[in-house]
Amino acid sequence: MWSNLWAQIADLTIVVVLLRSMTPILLAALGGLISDVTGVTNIGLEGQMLVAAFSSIAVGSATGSWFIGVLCGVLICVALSYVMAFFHLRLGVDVIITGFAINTFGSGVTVFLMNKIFNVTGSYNPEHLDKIPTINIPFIEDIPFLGKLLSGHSLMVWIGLLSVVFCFYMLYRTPYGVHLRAIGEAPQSARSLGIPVKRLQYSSLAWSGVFVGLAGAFMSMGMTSMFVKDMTAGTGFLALAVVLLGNRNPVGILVGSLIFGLAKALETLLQTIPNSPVPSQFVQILPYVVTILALVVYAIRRHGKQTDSLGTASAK
Amino acid sequence: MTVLLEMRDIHKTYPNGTIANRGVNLEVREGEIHALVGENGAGKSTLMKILFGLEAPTQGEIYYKGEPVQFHGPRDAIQHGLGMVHQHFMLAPSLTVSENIVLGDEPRKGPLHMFRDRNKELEDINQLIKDFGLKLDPKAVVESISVGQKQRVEILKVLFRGAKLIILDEPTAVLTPQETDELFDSLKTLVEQKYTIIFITHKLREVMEISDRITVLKAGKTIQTLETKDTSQEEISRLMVGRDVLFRVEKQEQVLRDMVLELNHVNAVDDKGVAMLKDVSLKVHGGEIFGIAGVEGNGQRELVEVITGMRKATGGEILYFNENIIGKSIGEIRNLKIGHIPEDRQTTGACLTSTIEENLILDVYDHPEFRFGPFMKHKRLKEFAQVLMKTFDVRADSGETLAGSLSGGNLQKVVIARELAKNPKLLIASQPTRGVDIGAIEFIHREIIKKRDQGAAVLLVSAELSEIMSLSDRIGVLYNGELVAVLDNTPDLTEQEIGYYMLGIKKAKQEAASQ
Amino acid sequence: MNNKRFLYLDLVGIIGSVVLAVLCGFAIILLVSDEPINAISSFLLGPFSSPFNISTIINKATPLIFTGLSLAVVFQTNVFSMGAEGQLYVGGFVGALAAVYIPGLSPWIHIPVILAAALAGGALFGAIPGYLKAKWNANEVVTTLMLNYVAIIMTSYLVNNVFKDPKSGGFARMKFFDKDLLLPKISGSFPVHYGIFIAIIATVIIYLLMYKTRLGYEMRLVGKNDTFAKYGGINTKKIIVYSVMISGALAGLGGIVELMGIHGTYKDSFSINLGFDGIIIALLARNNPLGVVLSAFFYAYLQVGGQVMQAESDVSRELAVIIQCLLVLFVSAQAVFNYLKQRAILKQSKKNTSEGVKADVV
Amino acid sequence: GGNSDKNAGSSGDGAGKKLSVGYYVNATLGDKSFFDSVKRGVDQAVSDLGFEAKTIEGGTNQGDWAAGLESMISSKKYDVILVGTSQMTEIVKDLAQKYPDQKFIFFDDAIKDMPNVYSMTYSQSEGSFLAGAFAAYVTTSTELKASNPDKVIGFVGGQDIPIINDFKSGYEQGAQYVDKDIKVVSSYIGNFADAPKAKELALAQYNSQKADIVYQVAAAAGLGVLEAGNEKGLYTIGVDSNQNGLYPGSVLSSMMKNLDTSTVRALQMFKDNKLPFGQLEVLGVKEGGVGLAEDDNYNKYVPQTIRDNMEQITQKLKSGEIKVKSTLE
Ligand SMILES: Nc1ncnc2c1ncn2[C@@H]1O[C@H](COP(=O)(O)OP(=O)(O)OP(=O)(O)O)[C@@H](O)[C@H]1O
Ligand SMILES: Nc1ncnc2c1ncn2[C@@H]1O[C@H](COP(=O)(O)OP(=O)(O)OP(=O)(O)O)[C@@H](O)[C@H]1O
Ligand SMILES: [Mg+2]
Ligand SMILES: [Mg+2]
Repeated sequence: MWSNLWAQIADLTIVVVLLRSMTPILLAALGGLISDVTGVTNIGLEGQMLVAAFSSIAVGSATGSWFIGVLCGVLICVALSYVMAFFHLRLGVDVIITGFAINTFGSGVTVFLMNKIFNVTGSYNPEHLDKIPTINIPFIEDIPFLGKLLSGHSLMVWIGLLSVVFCFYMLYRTPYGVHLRAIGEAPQSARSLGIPVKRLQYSSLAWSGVFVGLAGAFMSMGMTSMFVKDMTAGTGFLALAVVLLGNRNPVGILVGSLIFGLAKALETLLQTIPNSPVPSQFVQILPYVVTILALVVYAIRRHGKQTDSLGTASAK
Repeated sequence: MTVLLEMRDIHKTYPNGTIANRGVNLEVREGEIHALVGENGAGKSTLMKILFGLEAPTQGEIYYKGEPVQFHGPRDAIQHGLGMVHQHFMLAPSLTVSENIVLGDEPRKGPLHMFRDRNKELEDINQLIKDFGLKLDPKAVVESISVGQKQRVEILKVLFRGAKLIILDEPTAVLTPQETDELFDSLKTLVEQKYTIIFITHKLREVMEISDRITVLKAGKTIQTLETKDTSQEEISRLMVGRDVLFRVEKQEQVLRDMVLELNHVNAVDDKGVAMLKDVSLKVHGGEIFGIAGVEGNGQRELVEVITGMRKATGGEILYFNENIIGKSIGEIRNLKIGHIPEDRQTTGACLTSTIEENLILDVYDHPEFRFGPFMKHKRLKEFAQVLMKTFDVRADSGETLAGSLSGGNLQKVVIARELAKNPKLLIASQPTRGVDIGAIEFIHREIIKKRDQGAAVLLVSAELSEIMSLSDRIGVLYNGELVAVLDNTPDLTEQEIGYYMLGIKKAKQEAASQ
Repeated sequence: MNNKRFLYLDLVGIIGSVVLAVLCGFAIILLVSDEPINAISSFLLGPFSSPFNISTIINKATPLIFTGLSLAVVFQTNVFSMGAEGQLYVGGFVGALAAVYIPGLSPWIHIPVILAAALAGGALFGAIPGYLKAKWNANEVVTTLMLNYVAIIMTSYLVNNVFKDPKSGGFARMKFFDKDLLLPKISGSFPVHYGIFIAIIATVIIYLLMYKTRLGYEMRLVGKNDTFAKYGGINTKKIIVYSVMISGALAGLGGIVELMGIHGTYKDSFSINLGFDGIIIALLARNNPLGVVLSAFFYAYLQVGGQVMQAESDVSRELAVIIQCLLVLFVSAQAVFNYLKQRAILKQSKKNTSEGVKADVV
Repeated sequence: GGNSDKNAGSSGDGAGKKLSVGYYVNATLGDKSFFDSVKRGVDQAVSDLGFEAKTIEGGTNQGDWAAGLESMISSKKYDVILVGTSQMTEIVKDLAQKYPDQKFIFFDDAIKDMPNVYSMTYSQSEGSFLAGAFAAYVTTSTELKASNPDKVIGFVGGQDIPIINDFKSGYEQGAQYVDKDIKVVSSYIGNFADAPKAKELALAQYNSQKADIVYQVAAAAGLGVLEAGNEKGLYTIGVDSNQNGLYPGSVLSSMMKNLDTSTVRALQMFKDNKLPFGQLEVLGVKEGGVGLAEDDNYNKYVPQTIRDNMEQITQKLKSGEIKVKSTLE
């Protein structure tokens, strides 16, 4: 069984699977990150993704354009973010409660609308769908190794990777991003300089909606071409874990998503090994166990750097 | 001089019902340094927050340059040329010095002015640093710089925005005397350049030294505005506290008892793992106050933490009644009748979101007389807290008031009450009067002396040299993690002399240091 | 200050927001339903329309009380555990093993043994993230979320492959517990199982624990300010592990009570979201154990209302779920009563200052 | 869900009131297979037999089911209640005892000797046997363009649980029956919703294990498997209801549990007062309870030889010549 696995690692199948499995987590985690840096932890990623997945495929199939579909998915997801922001920032609902409510809402409303609009229950797969295109790079695709590595991935995979760069630049190279980070860390300080804290938190949630929307759209129009109720199946929570695992910065999130994606890819490959003596459940817990291990290793390293003392008791 | 600012009949009620201002009037003239004084909780910070647009007044008017104004937020105030240095640092710890300074007004470049112009940012800040002669590394991350440097960042924030009226809310509370002097020099330069300054402090000496006029607040109301040259510390303090305040500390003749604390060649590292305490040896006897002087950041914090078990010593021994206490847990050390007034009452010394009672019972809640199996004897504990509040004059509605709603001085009294209630044989007091009003300072000093007179050993750490000199029997000076001198506090010992040691200019022989 | 004076405003606020939420829900129902009056009344009144429905509310509230308590305890220690779901599975599983595989005990001994096993199972499983947090400060949100998956998948493996009742058919379960190990029901027409009493007892114990014992004091201090707690000599790491273990034990107890009261044995994936609902319940209750009971009943009421509405009218299940979400959101909206409170405070302070009443703040 | 068709149905008024049937779904609708299939049967009974019907979705929380069903019973609105799956067996037994006047039609698991319960089960292992044999013919076929010479077929299940493994076991038996050398690669998604993961698993089976046909038993998530087959230009077998039309030419057939027809059949018998309460009927291939979907697509895309072979096997199953072992007994 191991030789088989090695073969797939060697021929880069694992990389292809990894990139695909990683992308929705990466995008959703970036969305989670941007609101998290402003001190608003978005637990509603799961529900938002579902809504985006549904609305993008609904619009995409109606208009026949993946682009319009994705765009609408993102816009609707942003709108949902505003609803969330309204409840949390304006009405003072606990952010965790808001998040869970959005999750439940997302699950319910998609099924409800699917029923009302398409008169189907449970899943919707349009006959003709313009999927998010895959990018085949001429010439490179013919080079044996490089071709498989670089060519033939969905556009969204590249968007996901570019989003990391985008988020990095936004958070560290624009005043706006510095403001976002500042209000998460020292809201009083930002406020005392006239930075509109709440308005920025609204906008950060909107950004959250953008990336989560892309993640959702990828699930229904890239990874598959259908909407299945609750198809996110916990991806939003995994993304939340990645936000925290990635130490709240875009590069860390990329690393976290890679670790997670790798574990998922390994799970997929291990599961398809014929007559494997390992029970399927042991393989299924792999991504979760790997995440815990990664976190613990990271925590131990960080812990080792600190000396034993009460935290710095400086006034803020 | 023309009147720059006038605040008339300002009222403020906080959302939780606290009435902080109840009819304050303030008039500030152009180009003056106007001191605002008053007890803890008198409403000084609140008034300034209102001026700066951070809090909306419940009632009242503000005139700026003769015009009625309403600042709907700090942005408004900043645009009108106001700047404020807050009582507590308003800095984002993980951002750099320069990022903090320009926050909200970043130089921009690129399409749509989308990106930060980091070169210009650095240029501007370096220029500012040069202009005002403040030493700072703009690229340093704020969480890694010293308290004094943080204060400079705050001032630069204001100057960067071109403020003409600068509000400084207790800027010197955390500064060393040297840093204070530097700050005052800068302030004088600013005033010469036609800046106007509102200055809040509890240190009347500073008020007398630097201000032109003084406004005294009490219980949310203006008591009086005075010309500095026509008044005295005594008069101001009488206005503030409503009675005469004793500035001199009355001490009995010293009766030296057994040795309580002995440190032999103690070493320790700071949070970053750098050696911070180097081979420190000292002895404190019962009935003695041993003062530790030194510029902040020279190992005082580490010294206190090592003795109280909050930090591991990397070498040496700490004897308490001849028993080595290194390796004991914080709890075990506390149970040895060692009292500890920590330098930071907001996070270490008190739990602001707990009630006063819960803060007071920290040491006794698991003593046999207050417990019943796993349960606490609530009634007894309540009585205990009640008694403490009374003896230590903690002014609050009830013991169930949240500690966080107490003013600085009252909160400190809670800490002191708790630490003294256990009749410590050794009291470690770190910056016991920082940010506390003069009435409370007087009280705290008296309590510390009382302990000494009752035979306890006291290790007093303070950045306030005058405090050290007026309370201590002997004075040790920490410089760069070493105890460079141990001096008897005789009448002919001068601040200057100690200052030399503090700055490392002079160093006593090692034998003298370890006696 | 005078918080008690404003208590009535809290009540007014809560009622106000419920009314607001209900109005919002009505608006939706009016839009989509052909029989809105029927739908609304079955949603609001349906849960109380029969002893059977009332007993359903109580039975549904029971496990929620346990998970709500479980989370209220850790949240008070400032540990943001999301692990009740996994702990509930593990606790239920271990308890069920004790129920099925310990032979020949009288129920009087056996039931306590089962409960103890569930407590221990939940507590030990809860100890893992607690230990990781205490020892290395590993983020508990991540560890608990991941451990939930581990718990659910591994218990599923065990019940499918090791402890399966051969007679369980297409979906694995253990052997049914002996009849006398099940929690009895109050009566046939009012089938509330005795789990609710265990839940009430647990609530009282947790209330006493949190507010009357030394450990509770320590836990709350650690939660509010762990620097202060450390300074006071409290072993904060130990406290964190304790609190997470207590939390796990409560979740585990919730699991076994649900099994002994409703299912009669351990069934594969028997809980959907009880642990996560507990988070909402604890937060709604502001982590107050007594509040947990109220929130759990409120939440159960909403769920039963949704079910009744679905059964009695043309409103679909999804819509009922959406309306429940709205209700939860509005009820936890603090802004509404903060606003009311503020107005009252301001009015009062104006009166105070004009009358020249002495400062009530020092 | 939950739409009551009170005004539907044109026949059978005249005398007295309509018969009403309640369908309790111990899940939510929308898997495009199992529960939906029964729902179709119910809908048909409404339009063709003049029933009144109401469907209630109990949701995925098992703790709700007993109470949900009981409240349905105690409303006394229904002449007969349809409910199924082995997860409900004990609950229905209890309630049937408690409410002896309520009639139940119980599907997909056995309840015997309850005078007010009629139960019917479907032999998924027999049906899957057909699917396995079919897959074996496909993978070794020389006529089907995309078939490769490797004797590997795939199976993607929702969860590693007994009911799914019963499908799997029948599938393996069928494949082995045709050719002993056939290898079955099986993977589990871990739930019944994660379509992307289902697709990923199927792709891995196609790409790395050289499977050319995959049988999915994963409710809604299984649609991901069908899509993977279509995308690779390879073959799949649908499940529960006829999914051939989803990707014609790629979904070569579907293993149907004919819950809809048997539901209509049972309701018809109920209407005629002929339903044998207290009894269990096992609906296998012979009884038409399970079978491959042989529609136009099937005839169009599946080579004649394979269809002939399948016909033979079907006959042998019907005649009892082939016996399929179920792992559930
Ligand atoms: N945000 C707030 N919410 C509620 N009460 C507050 C708030 N800020 C200050 N207070 C209360 O208002 C009163 C006045 O506080 P303020 O900070 O203005 O005093 P101060 O004169 O600055 O005191 P200090 O000398 O200690 O700085 C105090 O009783 C304080 O507890
Ligand atoms: N939102 C609030 N609610 C209640 N009390 C508050 C609030 N914000 C600040 N306070 C309290 O008001 C008091 C006055 O606030 P301020 O910021 O002026 O500190 P302070 O009392 O002057 O403290 P110190 O003098 O020790 O630095 C503080 O004790 C602070 O804890
Ligand atoms: Mg102040
Ligand atoms: Mg083949």
